[in-house]
Amino acid sequence: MGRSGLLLKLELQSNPEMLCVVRHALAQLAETLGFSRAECRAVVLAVDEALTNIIRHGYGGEEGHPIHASFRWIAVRRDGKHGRALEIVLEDSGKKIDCAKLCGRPLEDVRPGGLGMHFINECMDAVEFRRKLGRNQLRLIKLLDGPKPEMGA
Amino acid sequence: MGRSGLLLKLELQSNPEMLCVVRHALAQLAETLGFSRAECRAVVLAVDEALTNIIRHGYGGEEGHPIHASFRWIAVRRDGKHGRALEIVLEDSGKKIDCAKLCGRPLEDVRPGGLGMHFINECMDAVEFRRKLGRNQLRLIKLLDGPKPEMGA
Amino acid sequence: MQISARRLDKTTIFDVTGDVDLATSPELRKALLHELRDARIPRVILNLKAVRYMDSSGVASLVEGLKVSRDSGAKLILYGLTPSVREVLQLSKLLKIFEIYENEEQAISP
Amino acid sequence: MQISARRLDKTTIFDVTGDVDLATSPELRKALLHELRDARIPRVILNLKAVRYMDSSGVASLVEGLKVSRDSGAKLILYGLTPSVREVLQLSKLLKIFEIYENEEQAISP
Ligand SMILES: Nc1ncnc2c1ncn2[C@@H]1O[C@H](COP(=O)(O)OP(=O)(O)O)[C@@H](O)[C@H]1O
Ligand SMILES: Nc1ncnc2c1ncn2[C@@H]1O[C@H](COP(=O)(O)OP(=O)(O)O)[C@@H](O)[C@H]1O
Repeated sequence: MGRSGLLLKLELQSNPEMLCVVRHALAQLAETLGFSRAECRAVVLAVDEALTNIIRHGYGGEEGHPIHASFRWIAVRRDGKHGRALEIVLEDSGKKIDCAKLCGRPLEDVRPGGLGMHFINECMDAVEFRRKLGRNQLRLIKLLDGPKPEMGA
Repeated sequence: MGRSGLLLKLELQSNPEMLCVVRHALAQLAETLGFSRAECRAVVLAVDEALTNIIRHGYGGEEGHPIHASFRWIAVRRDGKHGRALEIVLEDSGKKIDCAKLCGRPLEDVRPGGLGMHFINECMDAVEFRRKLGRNQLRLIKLLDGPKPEMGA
Repeated sequence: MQISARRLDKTTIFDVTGDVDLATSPELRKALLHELRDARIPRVILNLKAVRYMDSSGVASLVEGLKVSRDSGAKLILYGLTPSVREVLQLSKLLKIFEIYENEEQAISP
Repeated sequence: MQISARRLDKTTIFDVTGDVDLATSPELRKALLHELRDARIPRVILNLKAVRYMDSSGVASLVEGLKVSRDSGAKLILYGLTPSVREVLQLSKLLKIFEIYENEEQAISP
């Protein structure tokens, strides 16, 4: 690992076929860092959903636009104890995110779509959006040995 | 795909645990591009061996040094026909490569080590070393529907 | 992802393999809508045993299939849920909405 | 990569799982040298059925094991070669140097 805790940086294009490539790299990275199988699946799902949103909403489904992803191993303090977490930052130069739309929708209403943000929030321990120098920045954090998610084994 | 044919860029650290992460991403990328299973294995082996050499020889086994990898889908002309190829460029800021040592060794002499360059040459259709602005650059090309390697199915 | 269809009497079984994501879910959606809406098959069974990964776009395709099946009085049945599929359906609170079985035998003759 | 040992009479079988690469081959090397050189086991069998990937550093560990086995009059036997393992041994022109069998039964009683 680099001094900054940097593990990996990716630059990909907004093509749906690249999602599978990122998922495979990330699943392996998370496993190497010591996350459980269920945690690995959760991290992979969250990042896949976030990239899907960037491709569909940020870039309006257009291929060939750049997306940057960086993966860092960071120190965190929780309940007075030192711990470690995987920090993932996704950046795109797509349409400005309308934060009002991000909150998701009530799940009681069974219909297609509108699940992505819900998955991201359930799977990660922290989710932050930022607009910076004309770019959208999404920061996702997953604690090692974090609270167990509802989704189970 | 971007206009330049860029598929993916990676920046990783010279840590052996990262090899597995790169292999998984690359295996998936090559499969998506339409390479056969055997060709995917060949590309993955070549890149893994090249990264192993950068970590061991370029950086003397030290962790935390940067390695850049880029993957492009390029047009090639072969036997008067148009074709496609995967171009992979690996860059490091490690020790200058001694090209005299690169040629490998005769395989008749059964002993550990000295196989990496041989694998890279067998697995790829073109291999080029360059020193540029204090960096080592290794360029590897794999033709889609290229000549069948000796290694079989 | 790959889908192959087995057509029995009044039932189609789709064997789905691989990852269902933004790149591949349109194909799953198309297969479901064709069978349920166009061919008006009364029962469509999805074999998900070999689905390594599913995300919200896959779930959206399943939900759309379910809607169409209800509209046309047909049945959409799932079996062979892997951890990935089970988890996304659970996160979507849809485990109880779908008709789900352990294996093909139970799915065919419930 | 994971290695687990089964110790029979005068024979050790190592079950190797996962990827053998720069990160993991030192562990395989250590296990082989311990069994062949330190414990002086007369026959070491490597079950490679679950090895998804092997590179030149893995081959180097096998070659070192082979050298030590010859020096100490022991046997090193491989079985269950996956395509990845078979290919790197073929590229290394080592398929004929190693004693290789299809399955455990053949490896144990050749
Ligand atoms: N990266 C993004 N850029 C722009 N808008 C976004 C982005 N991600 C999410 N959104 C907005 O948030 C809404 C909810 O997203 P989500 O829960 O993933 O459901 P869906 O994508 O199926 O609509 C989207 O419909 C969109 O309006
Ligand atoms: N990236 C590199 N940087 C510096 N030297 C290298 C590099 N790659 C290969 N070499 C040199 O080429 C030699 C042959 O490499 P290789 O065939 O992979 O076998 P091995 O690494 O087992 O020695 C190495 O021993 C080293 O001296």
